[in-house]
Amino acid sequence: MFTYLGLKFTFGVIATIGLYTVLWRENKFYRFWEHVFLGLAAGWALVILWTETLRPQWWNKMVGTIAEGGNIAEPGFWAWAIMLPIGFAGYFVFSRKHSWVGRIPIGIIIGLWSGQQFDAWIQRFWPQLNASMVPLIPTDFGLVPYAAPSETVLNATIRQNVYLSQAIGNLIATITLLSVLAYFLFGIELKSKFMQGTTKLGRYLLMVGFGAIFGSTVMMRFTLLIDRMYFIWIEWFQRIVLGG
Amino acid sequence: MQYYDTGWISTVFVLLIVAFVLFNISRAKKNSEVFIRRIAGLNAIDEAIGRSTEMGRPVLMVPGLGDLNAISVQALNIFAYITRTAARFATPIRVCCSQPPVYAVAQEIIRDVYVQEGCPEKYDTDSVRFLSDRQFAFAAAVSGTILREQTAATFFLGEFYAESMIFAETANSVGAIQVASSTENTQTPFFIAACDYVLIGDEFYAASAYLTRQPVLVGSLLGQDWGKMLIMATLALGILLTSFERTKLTEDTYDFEKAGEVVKLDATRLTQPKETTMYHIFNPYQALPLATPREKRPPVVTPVAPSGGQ
Amino acid sequence: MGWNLLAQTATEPSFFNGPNGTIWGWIAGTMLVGFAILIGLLYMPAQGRKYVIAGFTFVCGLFYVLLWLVPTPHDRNPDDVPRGKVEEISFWLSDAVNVFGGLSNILVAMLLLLGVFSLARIHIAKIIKQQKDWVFSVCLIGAMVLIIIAGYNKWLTELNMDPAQLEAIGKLEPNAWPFYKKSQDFLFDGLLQNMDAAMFSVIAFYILSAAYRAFRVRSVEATILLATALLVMMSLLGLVTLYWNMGVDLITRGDPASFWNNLKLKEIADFIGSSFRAPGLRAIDFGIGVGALAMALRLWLGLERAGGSN
Amino acid sequence: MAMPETTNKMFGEKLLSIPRWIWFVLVIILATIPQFVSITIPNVPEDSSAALYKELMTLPEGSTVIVQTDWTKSTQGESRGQFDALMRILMRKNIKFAFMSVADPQASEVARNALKELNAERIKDGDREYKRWEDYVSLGYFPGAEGKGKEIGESMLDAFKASKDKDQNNVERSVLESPVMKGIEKVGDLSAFIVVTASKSITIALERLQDKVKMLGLVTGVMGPETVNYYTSNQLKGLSIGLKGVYDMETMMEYGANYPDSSGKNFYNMKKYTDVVPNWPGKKNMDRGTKYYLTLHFTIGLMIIAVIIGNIGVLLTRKKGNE
Repeated sequence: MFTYLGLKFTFGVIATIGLYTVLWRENKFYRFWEHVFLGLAAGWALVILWTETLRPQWWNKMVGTIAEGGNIAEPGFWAWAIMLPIGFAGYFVFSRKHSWVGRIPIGIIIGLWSGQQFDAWIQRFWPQLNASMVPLIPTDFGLVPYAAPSETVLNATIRQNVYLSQAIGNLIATITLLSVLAYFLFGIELKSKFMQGTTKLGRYLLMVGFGAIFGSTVMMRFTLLIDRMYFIWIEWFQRIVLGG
Repeated sequence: MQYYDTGWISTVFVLLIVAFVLFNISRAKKNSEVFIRRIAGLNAIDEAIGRSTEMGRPVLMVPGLGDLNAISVQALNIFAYITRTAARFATPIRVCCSQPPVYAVAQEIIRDVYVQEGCPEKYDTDSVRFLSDRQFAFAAAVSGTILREQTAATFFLGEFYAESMIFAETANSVGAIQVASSTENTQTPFFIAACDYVLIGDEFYAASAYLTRQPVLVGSLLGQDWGKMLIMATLALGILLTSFERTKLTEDTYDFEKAGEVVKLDATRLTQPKETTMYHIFNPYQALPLATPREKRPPVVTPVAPSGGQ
Repeated sequence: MGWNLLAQTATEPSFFNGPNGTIWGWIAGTMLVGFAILIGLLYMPAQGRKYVIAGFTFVCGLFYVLLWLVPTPHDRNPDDVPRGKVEEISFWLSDAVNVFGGLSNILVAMLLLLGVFSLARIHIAKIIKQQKDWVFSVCLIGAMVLIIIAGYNKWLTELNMDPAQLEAIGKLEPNAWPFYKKSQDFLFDGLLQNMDAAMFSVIAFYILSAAYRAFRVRSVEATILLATALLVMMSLLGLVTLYWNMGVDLITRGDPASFWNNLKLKEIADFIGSSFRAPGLRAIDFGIGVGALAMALRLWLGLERAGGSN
Repeated sequence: MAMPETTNKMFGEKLLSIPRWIWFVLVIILATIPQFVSITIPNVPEDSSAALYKELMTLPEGSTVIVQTDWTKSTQGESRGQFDALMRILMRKNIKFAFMSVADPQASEVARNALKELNAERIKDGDREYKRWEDYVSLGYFPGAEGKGKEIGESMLDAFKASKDKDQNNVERSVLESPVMKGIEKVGDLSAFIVVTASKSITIALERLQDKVKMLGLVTGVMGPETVNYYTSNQLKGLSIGLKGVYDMETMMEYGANYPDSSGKNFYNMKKYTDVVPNWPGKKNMDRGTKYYLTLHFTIGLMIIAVIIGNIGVLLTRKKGNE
C-alpha cells in the first residue's frame, strides 16, 4: 500500500473518484481535481512541445545531427531558422495595432490544409462512389437468406449471381443514399410533393443510421467504464489495498 | 495523381466541382437573392441569445477539438454572427478553444465583431479562452465552466468527438438551450439525444451562408448543391449501368496486371463485378513497367564531420 | 539535387546545408533577416496587408495542388534519376513533401505557448486579485510547474545517460526506480493518464441518462432512433443473439437456406448496417466532403477571410 | 374505473421521473460485480473480424508489417485487448513488426509496455523471446499524420531515415539497418500495414496508403461505424471493431474459423472465405475481451431496461391523456 506503486494507484483512484463526483453536482472536490487536471495537461503539453515536436522536427533538422563516431547523421539545413520569426508573428494577436501580422502563420497553416483537400477528397470518396454502385437487378430469384451470397453456403467459386435478397438490400441502400443526398440540397425549393417526400424519407432513413451508430457506440463507452471499475476494484482494491 | 488509363477521370471530377463553386460564386455576386431552405437549428440562435439575455447568464460557444481547418473556421464564422447579436444586447459570452491557432483566430474575430458593433470597450479578452489541447482535460474544464457559470445558451459547433456527450448532458442539466453540430457522424446521434437543435452534416457548412447571405458564401453553397447533384447523377448512372451489365453473359475476362488484356474463357458466365465498365473507370488498370528504365544516381558518400563539429 | 533546398533527401553537402556545429552563423543570420522583415511588415500600409496574408496562404496551398495535379512518378526508386522535365518536377515535388509535411506542426507547436500563456494569465490574475476560487488557480499553476520540472528533469537526465545505464534502469521494478523517473511517472501516468481515462468513462453514465430521457416514443424520428438503437445494442450481446437465433431456428428447423434465417439478430443488424447506416453515413460524408472542398477552395483563394464577418 | 387509470398514471409518471443518481449507482454496481466471476459467453464473430483474422493468419512467415498504434491509457479498455490479440498472432507466426504512432507521443511507450508483458507470457509458455531490433523496432512518434502518411507512400527510406532504435548492443542506429526493415524500400514491400487506433488516424492513413499496401484495422467501437465503410468498399481488408471485435478475435484464436473442433463440426463458418483458418490450441487466447464481454452484457442490459421503463411510463401516462 505504501510502496511507490501503491501511492501511485491510490492517487489515481482518488483523482478518478474526484472527477466522478461531478455526476452528483459541481463541488469543491471536483473543482480541485479539474484545476489540477488542466494544470497537468498544460504543463505536459509544454514538455512534449520541445521533446517530441520542436526538437526532432525543427531544431535537429536545422542544426543537423551527429551519429556515432562523429560522422554526420543528418546535415543541418539552416533555412529552417526562418520558422522562428514566422511563428513569433503569431504572438501579435494580442496587439490591437499590429494584430494582422498574427494572421501570417495562421494563413500558412490554413493554406497547407486547403491545398491537401483536393487530393484527399479523391483518395477518400472515389472508392466510396464506386462501392455505392451496386446491382439492383437480381439474376437469381431464390428466396435465399440475406447472408447467402457466400461461397460457404452456396459453394460457388466466384460470386456472379445477384440474389433477390441482395438486390432488395441494394435497392434500399440506394434509396437511402440518394434520398439523404437530396435532403442536403439547400438551394432548391422543394415544390413537388415527390421531392418533399424524398427529403422527409431521407431524414427518417438518416435516423435509422444514427440509431445504429448510437447502439454500436454504447459498447465502447461502457467498456471504458468497465475498464475503470477493473482499475478501481481489481488493480487497486484487491491487489494494493488487500494486497491480494 | 496517376494519369494512365482512366486515372485522370477522378481529377476531372474534382475540377468540375471546383468549377461549379467558382462559377456560382461569380453568379451570386451579380444577384444574391437566392432561396436557401430553412434550417431549424439556425433560427433558434436568436431565441437562445434572447433567453440568456433575460436571465443575464452567459452564452457559451465551443468550436470543437479540431485543428485550424475549414471546420473550425466555419464554426468561428457562425460564432461571429452569434457574438454580433450578443454584443447588441450586451450579453456576456464565453468561447472555449482547445487549439492554440483556433484560439488566436477566435481572439481576433471576436474582437473585430465588438469593434464593428462600435463597442470595443465591452470586449473582454478573457471571454475567449484557451483551456487545454488535451481532449478530456478540455472536457472537464468546459463542463466545469458550464456548471459554475450556469450558461443559459450553449453552442457546440465543429469537430467533436467522445466529449460531445459530456458537454451536451452537462449543459442539459443546467437547463441551457443547446444548438449543436458535429461533422463527426459518430457524435451526431448523441447530440440528437441530448440537445434541443442539431445541425446535421452539411447543414453546418450551409449555416454561414444562411445567416450572413454573403454572395461568396451563397454562391459557393449553390455550387456545392451542383456538386452533390453531379454525385447523385454519377451514382444513378453507375447503378443502372452496373445493374444491366451484371445480367450480361460473357466469355471474356480481363488481366488487370497486363493493362486489361482480354483472355477468352472456355465457358460463358455472368459478368463479374470486376468486369463492369464502372469498376474499370474507378479502378484504372495497373500501369505497365517503365518502357525506358531510369538510370541510377551514384550512392551518396556521407562526408565526415570536421573536427569543429561537436 | 544537391542544390535543392526542398529536397532534403540527399545528404551530400550543398549551399543549403552543413554539418552540425558549422552553420550557426547562417542560422543566426536567417533569424535576424526574418525578424527584420517582420518588423518591416509592422509598418506595412493597411491596404497591402491582406495581399501579404493571401499570398502566404496561396503559395502554401499551391504546393499541394501541384503535387496533386502533376503526374506522380510511376514505380520510382530512391536512387532514380528523372528522365525528363515533367519527371524532374514530380520528383522534386515528392521530395519536397518531406519539408512541407512538417511546416504546420512546427507552427502549431510554436503557437502552443500562446494558448498556455493566456491560460496562465487568467489564473495568475485571479491569484493576484484574490478573486473567488483563487485557491484553485494556485493548484492549477502549481500542477503545471511541477509537471514541467519533472518532465524536463527526466528528459535531460536520460538524454545525458549512457545507453547501458538507461537500459538497466528500464529493467527495474517501478518501486526501485530513481526519483527523477518516479516523479515524472507519478504525475503523468499516475494522475494525468488516469484522469483522462476517468473523464472518458464518465460518458457511460451520461449516455445512460440521456437514453433514458430521450429515447421515448414521442415523434416518428425518436421512435425510429429508439428502435434501431435497441436492436443494434441487442445484437452486440452474444447471449441475446444466441437465444434469439435459437427461436429463429425453430421456424427454419435448422435449414441453412431458409428465407427465415434473415430474422436472425446478426442478419438484421448487418442489414441495418449495410442498407441504412453505411449508405446514410456515406451520403452525409459526400455532403460534408463537398462542403469542405468548397471551403478549402474559398480559403485557399482568399475569397473568404477566416471569420468572414465583414 | 377511473381509479386504476389514475394509479396507472401516477405509476407512469414515477417511471418517467426516476432520478439520475439511481441509474448511476446501478450502472456502477453492474459494471463491477460481474468482473469477479469468469464465464465464457457463446459468440458469433463479425465478418470483418473474421476477415481480419484470416488475413493475419495468412501473412507470410518472417515478413515485415508496420503496426501503427494510436491508443493510450484512456481507451485501453478496448484497444489493449485488440493490441494483445494482434501481437499474439504476429509473434506466434514469427512476423517482424515496426511500431509507429501519429496520434499520441505516449502511444509507442504504452505499446512497448504491453509488449513487455506479452513477452513475459511467451517465455512462461516456453516460446522464444521477441527481441527488439531483430524481431521488432520502434519507428517513433510522428505528429502530423497527413504529412507522414504521404511521405511513407512516397518512400519508406525517406520517411524513416531519421528514425533510430537501439540494436542488440544498445547502440543507437538507424532503424533502416535493422533486420526488420531490411529490403523495405517502398511501402508495398510490407506484407501489411496494420492500424490499431482510437481515433481518425486510420482514415488519414487509408487516404494516403490504401492503394499501395494491404491495410488492416483494429478500431474502437466509436470509430467502427465510419470505418466499416472502408471495409465494405474493400479499402480495408480486415477490421476488428471494439470489444466485440476483441472477443471475436479471441474466440477465433481459441476455436479457429471454418475449422472443425473435436466433434468435427465448424465452430464458425466465415461468410466471405472458404479458407480453413486454424486456432492456437493450448495457448492463452481468451483474455481481456472475455473478461469484459460478460460485464458488458449487464451494463447494456441495464441500458435497454432503462429505455423500456421510460417508454412504459410514456404509454401509461398517454393512455390517461387520450381519455
